[in-house]
Amino acid sequence: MAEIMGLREAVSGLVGDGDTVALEGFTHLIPFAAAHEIIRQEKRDLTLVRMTPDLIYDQMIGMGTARKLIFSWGGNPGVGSLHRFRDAIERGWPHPLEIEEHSHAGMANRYVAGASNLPFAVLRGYVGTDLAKVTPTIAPITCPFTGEELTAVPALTPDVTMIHAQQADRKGNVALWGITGIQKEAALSARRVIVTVEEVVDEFEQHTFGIVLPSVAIDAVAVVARGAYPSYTHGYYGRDNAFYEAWDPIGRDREKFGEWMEKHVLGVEDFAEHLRSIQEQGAMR
Amino acid sequence: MAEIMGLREAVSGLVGDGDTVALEGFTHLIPFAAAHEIIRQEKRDLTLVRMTPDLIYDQMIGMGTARKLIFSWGGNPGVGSLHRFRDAIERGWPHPLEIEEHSHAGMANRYVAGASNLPFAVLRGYVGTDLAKVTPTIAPITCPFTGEELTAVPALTPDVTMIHAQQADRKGNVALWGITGIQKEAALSARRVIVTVEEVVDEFEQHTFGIVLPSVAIDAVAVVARGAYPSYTHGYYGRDNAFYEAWDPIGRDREKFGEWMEKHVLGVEDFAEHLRSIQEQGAMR
Amino acid sequence: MTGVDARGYTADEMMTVAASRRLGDGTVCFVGIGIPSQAANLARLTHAPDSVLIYESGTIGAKPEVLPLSIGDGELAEHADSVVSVPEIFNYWLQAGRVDVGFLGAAQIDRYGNLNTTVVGSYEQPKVRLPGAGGAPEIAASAKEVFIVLRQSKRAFVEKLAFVTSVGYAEGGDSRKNLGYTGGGPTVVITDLGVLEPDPESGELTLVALHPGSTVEEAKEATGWDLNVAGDLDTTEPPTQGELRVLRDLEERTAAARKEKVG
Amino acid sequence: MTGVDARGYTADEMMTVAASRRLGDGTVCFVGIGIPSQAANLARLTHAPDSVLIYESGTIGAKPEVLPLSIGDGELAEHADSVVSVPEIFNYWLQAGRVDVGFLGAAQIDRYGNLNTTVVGSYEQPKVRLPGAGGAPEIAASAKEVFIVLRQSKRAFVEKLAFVTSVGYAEGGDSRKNLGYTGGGPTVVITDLGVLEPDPESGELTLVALHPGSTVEEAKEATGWDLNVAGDLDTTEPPTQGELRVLRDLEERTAAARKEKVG
Repeated sequence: MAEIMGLREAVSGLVGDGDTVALEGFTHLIPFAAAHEIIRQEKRDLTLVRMTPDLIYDQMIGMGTARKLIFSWGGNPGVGSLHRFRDAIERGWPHPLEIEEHSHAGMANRYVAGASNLPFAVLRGYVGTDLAKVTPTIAPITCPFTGEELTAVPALTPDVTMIHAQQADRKGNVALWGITGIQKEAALSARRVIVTVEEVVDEFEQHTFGIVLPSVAIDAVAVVARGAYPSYTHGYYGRDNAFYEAWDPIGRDREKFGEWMEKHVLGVEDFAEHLRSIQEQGAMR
Repeated sequence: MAEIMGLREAVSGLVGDGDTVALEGFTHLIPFAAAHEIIRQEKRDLTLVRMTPDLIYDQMIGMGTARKLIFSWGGNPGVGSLHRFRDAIERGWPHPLEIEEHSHAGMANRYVAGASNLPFAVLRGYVGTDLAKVTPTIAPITCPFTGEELTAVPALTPDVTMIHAQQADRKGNVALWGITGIQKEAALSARRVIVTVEEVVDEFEQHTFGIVLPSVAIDAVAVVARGAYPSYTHGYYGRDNAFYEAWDPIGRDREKFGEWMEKHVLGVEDFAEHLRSIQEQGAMR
Repeated sequence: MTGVDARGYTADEMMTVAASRRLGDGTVCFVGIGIPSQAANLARLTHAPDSVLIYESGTIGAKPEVLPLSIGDGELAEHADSVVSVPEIFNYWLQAGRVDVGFLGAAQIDRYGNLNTTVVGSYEQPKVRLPGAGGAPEIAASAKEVFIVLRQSKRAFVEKLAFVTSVGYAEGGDSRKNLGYTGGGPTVVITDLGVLEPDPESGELTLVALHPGSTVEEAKEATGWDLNVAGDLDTTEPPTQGELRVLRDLEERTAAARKEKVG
Repeated sequence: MTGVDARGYTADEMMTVAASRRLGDGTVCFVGIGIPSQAANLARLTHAPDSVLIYESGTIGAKPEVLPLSIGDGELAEHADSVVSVPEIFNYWLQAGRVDVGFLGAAQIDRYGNLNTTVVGSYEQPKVRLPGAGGAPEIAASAKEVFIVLRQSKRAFVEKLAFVTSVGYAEGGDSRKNLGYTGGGPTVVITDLGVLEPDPESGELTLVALHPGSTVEEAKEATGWDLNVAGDLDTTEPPTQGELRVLRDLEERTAAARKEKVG
């Protein structure tokens, strides 16, 4: 059963150095607050997992949090490159970053296998691509009925998955709606699950395509209003596209990046203060 | 894109003798109207697929519609046996019925594989059971990464899947809510899809856990009010438990069964007339 | 056996109550229809309000007011915490090891807790064709533990199953482990006469408790193999007035709903 | 090349319009972000109102008012016919063969329509690390046909890809077929200079049309291999006033939304 607690407590209790950690979100509901807490607590040697590593992974990689990245698309959506991610891969700064690279379909099915307690998933793909050459976690598999050859990929089973959602109820059930992406599988494939939510409610609203993650599948729920900012939370606030554009020159420069992180992430107590900090400074406008 | 048309036209145009046909529903939304139309049109040699064959499969089997049954649980839920199903298996009446028997988990994953255009699915199960001995569509498969041995089952790809749903919109998108069971996978694994709905609406209601099958995945939508009776349609009408109990003595007796089917199914024009017919006669109370 | 006797409750009521007591609060329980569903809901309405009942139709945290006739009754979805698809229930919940207790009935059981719900007689020419496997094989395979509840009789407790639908301790000893299952297997069988538990070594079911008024002889007589009996045989506490009241209320509400045309 | 010239439209506008025209009405189109998304939405807002746009975040039948910056913008879910999970989009829709057209961009392309979005330089020591595969490999594998749109230059149209992220006609001839893919492969490449189509036998891209004002020499100069040119070279119809109006309106709305802080 999920316990409703502070984010700091959740991260310090459930995330360890060296863990494999997935913070998922497909543009929507990206768990920025959770990532900042990991950075503030100076977790080290993490293997980060994500289909679409974006600004928060750029920040974690740039701060030296990650030893390895398992991913399928790493960019600043609609803007361009993740410069900290590129700096780590192209020039090994702040230290070399090991990568394990898949396609979206492969990553999605790896989470499905993990959530299903199967060691592998089967799909049609990778054949003839160079991914199959550089990524060892891609193997052929033969259908025992038809003899057809397909592709197998191993399950993803993160030590910890962190996601952001709209609402929790008082028992710790969590409701998400809008684009829910891979969050269900990312959560259910993990050993431990931390969810940040906009608010705790007595009863969930009705939303077609809404999903509810039952409390028993979650370890900690932490209330963090605007916890997905600058990404968006459907029904709560929109995406701050200007932030994503403003990130480009910051992420591009090691020094600027370091100062920004120092001031707005390490130098604040929590995410609420982070939001005040970047707002007061007009830092992202 | 789905065409909105009459059920008679949909069945005569899309269901052929010898087809593999799945009519799915997990107690909820069982497509009774669709099954009756198949019986009235005297389709023959069908391979019927269903996780939980119930009264409508009892009726189809008793009327000689089916050559083969692929299933995982055949009973009258909460009441007892399906007597026509038993008569066919135990005594070959009206003719022998070939069976291919799986577990629910196996059937569910077979539909998932079919919907995914994969030739097989992988699960943990069957090992050590006699199902693995009597059912040839169960085979071992080895994980290429861990060497672990698991079980493979082949995909289900019905020629036609028929389901019942609450609503369609004018473009032929279909909305279901409440317990939606295996309907999505049953529909998406099929070559042709017929959906009966309670009504056509301008805009769908909001329901958490609701799903929408897009029009492009459907061939025909037919409006049949109370088309799942005596099963239920969440938000429209409840399950007529008395009908299920009243079916037991009818299904038990070949002659009674024949008369009932003659009078209430073959002898009526459509499902609306069927409902009037059993109501007028107090036939099921 | 089924009438209310001088003690003020039936043997079936004793069985249901004894089964319900096994379900700890907060337990995630995958519930089969029939007596398992009755027992699980009795537990939820008495000592285990925070148990999470899962039905194979996809309802998680179901809180039915009346007992469902089938695994897909609307009643189950109405107040559930979540409703998911059937593949998800089997893959993401059961196979994933999220189910603490699988609660099953059966037509036949053998000394190792293997179950038959498929046929009586031969598979090809069955004397009685039963409904079949349903969700049971994978519940038996993957739930952390399995509770089995069924009436004890020579027809049900057999030396050799006509068909192994769901595996308990297979052929005993390590044979279940060798099948690679992730779940722990049956930990208790509750009947109308008493309670059986597997021997920790051999996996063979052993009579460990009798319900009030039952005897070892009755139990042996109702078992198709030479039944092992524990040295320190317990006696089940009879149903309390509270348990009986909740159970009978539940059954009355259910019977009323069953007669009523709901639609 | 990108300024509005005497003709009243830019080369990029010509490319987007030419690409949009290829999308037939009623088509199920799996849309990549950027120019593909622009072209697909232009088609939807002009001649193909019943096209069904799918984005990999799980939106089916998306009808964005402004162009999404990414594949998961809320805009996409708002008026979609259905929203499903990412595994469903890839397994039940793309892999299942429900996608008529996969609409892709790329950093590099070779003569057989193979695409690179992974690295420039070596994989281990990349000169430029690009974002990576995303959904492209399986779109290229399983869509019934693939439209590719990218600006033509020697840096993009290369003799040999640094990395094969997504397969077109592989090494030409039957080599794609032998990979066992179920989708048909690329049927057209639309650039800012003209239109290329694969040779039916060899699979090699051949220049089949030039946009107004472009020349064969320009196209050859912007291609890193010896470009085949069709004998009967077409000239693309210039964008109509209607197409330009709709495209520019869409871009204006998008630019406004992009500046605005939405939350």
